[in-house]
Amino acid sequence: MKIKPLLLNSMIAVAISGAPASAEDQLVIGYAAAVTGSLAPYDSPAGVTCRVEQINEAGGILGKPVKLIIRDTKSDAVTASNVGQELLDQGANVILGPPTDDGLIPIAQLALPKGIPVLSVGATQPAFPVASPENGYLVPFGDNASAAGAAEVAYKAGHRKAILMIANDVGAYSAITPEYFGKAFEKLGGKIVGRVNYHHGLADYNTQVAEIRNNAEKPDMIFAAILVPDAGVLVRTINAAGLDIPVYGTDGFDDPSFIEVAGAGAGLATFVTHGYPSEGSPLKAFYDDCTKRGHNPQNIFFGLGGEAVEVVKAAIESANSFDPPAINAAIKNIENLKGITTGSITYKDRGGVPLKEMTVMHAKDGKVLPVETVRPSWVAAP
Amino acid sequence: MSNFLQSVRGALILGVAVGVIGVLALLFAEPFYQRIVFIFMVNLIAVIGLQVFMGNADITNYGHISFMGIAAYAVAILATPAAIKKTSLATAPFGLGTIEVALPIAILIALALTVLIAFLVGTMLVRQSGTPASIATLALLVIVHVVIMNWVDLTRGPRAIYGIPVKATLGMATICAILAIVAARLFRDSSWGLQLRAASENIAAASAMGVRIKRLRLVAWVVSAAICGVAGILFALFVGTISPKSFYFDLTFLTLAMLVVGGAYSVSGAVLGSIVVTFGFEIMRYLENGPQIVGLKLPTMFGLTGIFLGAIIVLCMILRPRGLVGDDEIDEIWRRRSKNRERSEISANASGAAQ
Amino acid sequence: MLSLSNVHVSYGPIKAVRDVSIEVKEGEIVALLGPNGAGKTSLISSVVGIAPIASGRIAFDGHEISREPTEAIVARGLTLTPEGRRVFADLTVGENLRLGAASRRDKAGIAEDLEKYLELFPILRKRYASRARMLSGGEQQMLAIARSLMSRPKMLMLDEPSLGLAPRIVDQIFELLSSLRSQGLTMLIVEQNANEALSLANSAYVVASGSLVFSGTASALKASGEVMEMYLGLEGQE
Amino acid sequence: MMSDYALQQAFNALSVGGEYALLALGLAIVFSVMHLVNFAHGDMITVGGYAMFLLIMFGVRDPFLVLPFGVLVTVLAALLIERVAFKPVRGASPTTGMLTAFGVSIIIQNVALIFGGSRPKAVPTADWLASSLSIGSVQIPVVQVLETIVTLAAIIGLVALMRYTTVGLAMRAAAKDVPVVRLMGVKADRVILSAFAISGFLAGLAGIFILARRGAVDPFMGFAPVLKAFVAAVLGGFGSLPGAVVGGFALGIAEVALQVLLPPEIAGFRDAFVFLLIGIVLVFRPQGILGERPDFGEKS
Repeated sequence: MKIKPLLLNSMIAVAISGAPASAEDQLVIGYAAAVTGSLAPYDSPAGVTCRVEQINEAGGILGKPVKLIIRDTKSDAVTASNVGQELLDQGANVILGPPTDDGLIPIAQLALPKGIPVLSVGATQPAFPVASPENGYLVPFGDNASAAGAAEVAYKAGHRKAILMIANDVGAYSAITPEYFGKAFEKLGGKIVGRVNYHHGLADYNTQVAEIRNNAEKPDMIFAAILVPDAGVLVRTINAAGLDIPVYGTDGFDDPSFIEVAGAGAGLATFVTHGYPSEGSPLKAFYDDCTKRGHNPQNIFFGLGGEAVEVVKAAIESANSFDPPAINAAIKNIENLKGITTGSITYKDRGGVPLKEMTVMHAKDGKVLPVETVRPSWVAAP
Repeated sequence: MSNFLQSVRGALILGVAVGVIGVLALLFAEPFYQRIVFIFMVNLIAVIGLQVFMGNADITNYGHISFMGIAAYAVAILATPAAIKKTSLATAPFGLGTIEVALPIAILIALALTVLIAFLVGTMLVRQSGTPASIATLALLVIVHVVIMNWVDLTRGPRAIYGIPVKATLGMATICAILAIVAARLFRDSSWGLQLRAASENIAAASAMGVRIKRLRLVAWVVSAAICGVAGILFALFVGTISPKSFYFDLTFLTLAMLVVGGAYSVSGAVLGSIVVTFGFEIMRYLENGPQIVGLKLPTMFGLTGIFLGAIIVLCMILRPRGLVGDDEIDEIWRRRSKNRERSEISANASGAAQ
Repeated sequence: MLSLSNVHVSYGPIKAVRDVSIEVKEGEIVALLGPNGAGKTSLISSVVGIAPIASGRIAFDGHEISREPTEAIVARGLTLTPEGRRVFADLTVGENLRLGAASRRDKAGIAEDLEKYLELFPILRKRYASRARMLSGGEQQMLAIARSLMSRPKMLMLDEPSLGLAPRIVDQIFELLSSLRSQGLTMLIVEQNANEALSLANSAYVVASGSLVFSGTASALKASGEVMEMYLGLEGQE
Repeated sequence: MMSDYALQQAFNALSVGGEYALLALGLAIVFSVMHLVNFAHGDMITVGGYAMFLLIMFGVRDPFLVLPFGVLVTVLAALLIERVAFKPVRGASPTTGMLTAFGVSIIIQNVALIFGGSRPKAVPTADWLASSLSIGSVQIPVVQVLETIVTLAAIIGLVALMRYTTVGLAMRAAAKDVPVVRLMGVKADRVILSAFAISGFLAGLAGIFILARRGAVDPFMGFAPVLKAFVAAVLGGFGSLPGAVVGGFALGIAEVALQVLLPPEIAGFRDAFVFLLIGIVLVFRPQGILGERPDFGEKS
């Protein structure tokens, strides 16, 4: 008997969702987010929600409140494309998407007929805008750019011989980013002296560390586009093995659990990420205000979530319209927008991958702190 | 009525039910719900494919999704426009990066490849039975996944293949589902299916029939793989983007749950299980978004669908280990019931007369 | 001591035993005879709760045990040496015997019994550390009986103790059983080998196709040529 | 130089193998007694891991409290799952049991997801655990030394338990013939609960080392290890305890050897080779390295 009210309610839900808000008079942001599943750390519904709350409190966009609809993709590509359609049905005029290209590309394809722009909050794979050139955008920089940034930082620090850590079982991030790094590093004059394969899951890196130690040509650095907790385990194992080789990486390291997992090994890591909430920075202000509102800024993707809304807001205000194609066109023209995580964002002539300043982070005395910013001069083609 | 006609009639009852769902969705549903129904049809086809082997040979199969993956990847690699492949699959071996195969031919090649691989794997697999055979199918799932993940030149590895022509429609999926139902039912009721089922129920009979059982298992395995291949092809041609994750444990468990909930030993079970689980899933998905029910705001509880999936498997195993439908097809159960009723009426009349 | 009244045993639709009543008095040896497939094993399996009884009542030592789990029945002092011996092949002789005493807590008593049965079955002492699978059929049967005795039963049921053994060994086994009788152990022996069993038993029951066809004293059975011939394939002593 | 490297990798193989052996033993002991392929085995580690995480959150940092607590919770989780999910399907077909286990596994993962979130939670472990010993020019992490020692101790303890205690004997016997074990007056329930308690204990031990290495818990952390343990158990011969140990070490050695010997371009295929090995073993020696050929005559 209990099932009946459930069924009834779901029917009602169907009926309600069947009445899309008119897209012309209001911004409806649909967010197909990886709320659960393996990709959840790289998406931030909370960050997006918080920025929308802030904007609505300040009077909305073009005087109209912003409506936000979030659906879980469960870190699954098909569910992502399904909820993408659901969000379109509900009248979204902008879509924010999940952190991988296999979820983003179908959504962009579905959104294309109406000219609706699709922005990734967390995805850094430049393949997305390449596959969806009309309406696909990254909000973060691309992996090719961050890898190039890391290469410049490493080269500047005097490193010349790098080992690449490669994993094929987690996604493009861990498999392809090291190659981007390799290209940039060799362009600068460095040399890739070896590649070491690893697997996510069991988190035992002793075999790999022994391989690094035994590499024919001694490396003076390691590059890994590795996710937490493995990022911490890797440096911890290197440290435990008594090796003193620095590890360079990108935003996969950027999670508060990294430093705790890494323990004494944290000091080996240097990584390039999207930003840092230093005292007085817009990101810090954003975090503080959101914390007051009851949100919990878990990691940098919280800031990127806010930034995604910021990009949309800027585009609508410059287009002075809620019409999706107009918004889409306006995003393509954004230049030097002041972001939340970073000082400036440029989409103009960038093929959907923004030009941003990156923050270089290094761990010291139990804290990960920014040491400098970098804007790579040469970036490998995606 | 002859057995053949009876099977066809039984299959048509299910086919009509599925057809009604498809037609209703086509006529009335919004695009989102049409997508849900499309994916339901794809899952249904995979579940039916799974049933053909699991239900008849009585071997739990974890490997069926790998055939979906193989077929989906094959059609994707063949049919994606060459212009897109230039950026995405430029380094593909055998010149696959530059050729573009017409869709019908691509589909045929994909199916043929799936059947070929299924046959090769099957010749090894049918030598096992029981738990070892299940483990072998699990190994197959992992191996196919690892190969897709790592043969980067051919498959783009962990990255998605995109730009696959989006040609599949809900109507096509519905028709394929109905055809799959008919095929599975005919196989089940064929003399091959009967022998297989008899053998799986009785070890002595199985060993007496020896070699023949292995051959029949192989047939069931290949038919099963072919049907799953159809599901994979529809999937690729609908979503337009595929990645290895789509064809791994998540989908395996989902389809397996659908089958065991409905009942692995009949096609009716496969259909009913798919409907029940899909419907339950959608309700859970609605609930976990934290909806407002009669003025009461429920908390968002992402993870509910997962718990639902696990719970429905466990409960079903505890309460109805042979599934909602049990061992017989729905039409068989109906027929038996009406016969029993007739018989009890007759005996009631008879005893009444005796008094 | 043990009484079965109107016991039915069925496996799904198959009825293995129909309406059987049996009475075993303390200190008595009862033979349960009948042709292969008559339902003897089903019947005594149901007594110890291994086979499901469909209806009827089983009482042991004044307690109804028809619904009790096997281990509780064993704890009451009724045990069964199953057909085909079923010794634990991978365990040593000693381990088999220790497991036989698993329901007991009195360490001293266990050690005492162990010594007693090693005395009674010298071959088991000799093969004490070997795996049970290394034993011959007769030795395994002795082990199985000794293992049952280790639980210090008040009553022992034996299912086909002579099955598949050479005549010389069968004699040995029955000698053993006879010496157990002299110690006052109550026994119910299921046998196809009716002559041997009847030489030992006080009373006898004969089942055929699941139903009781004879009950009475052993000598009455021996005297009943018809039953002997029809169901047991033996000449009666007229 | 080369020999140092070989020695180093040999030690890695030993400790990885030890971990697989611990987990495979847990799977095998449950399988041997009740023919259940317990895919939820890895999720007990998850439960124990979260228990330790919570205790640390509440400010208890003494490893001599945290670690036993984690093992205890793992054991209790194993017992609870047996009661709630596996007892009702006792005696059903192996397929039913295996699917039930998958269901349980999915539930535990998603409960952890709802209450713990999907992000990994750091579980700080003592720094000495992350240090390493130098033997000559070979560096051996303390975790590995401990793991190898604990694995060996657990195996010896288990052998003693199985050989010298009544419940151990009963478990070995129950692996072959449950009804007769009950005829010995042994409660079937007790044997099964003991098997689950032991498997939980072994999972708890393995869980400590997994946690010591990865330093974080997440809802899906149990899945990859149990898959490996499963492979190890199959290799060794499902249900055979010595087989589980041999299979565990064989898998550890095979994995490290493949990692070292395969050129980096195809090293990613490692797991495919491992599972292919399973397939080959199943085809040509379905009973595994040490398992016995299923003998239909023995039981029925």
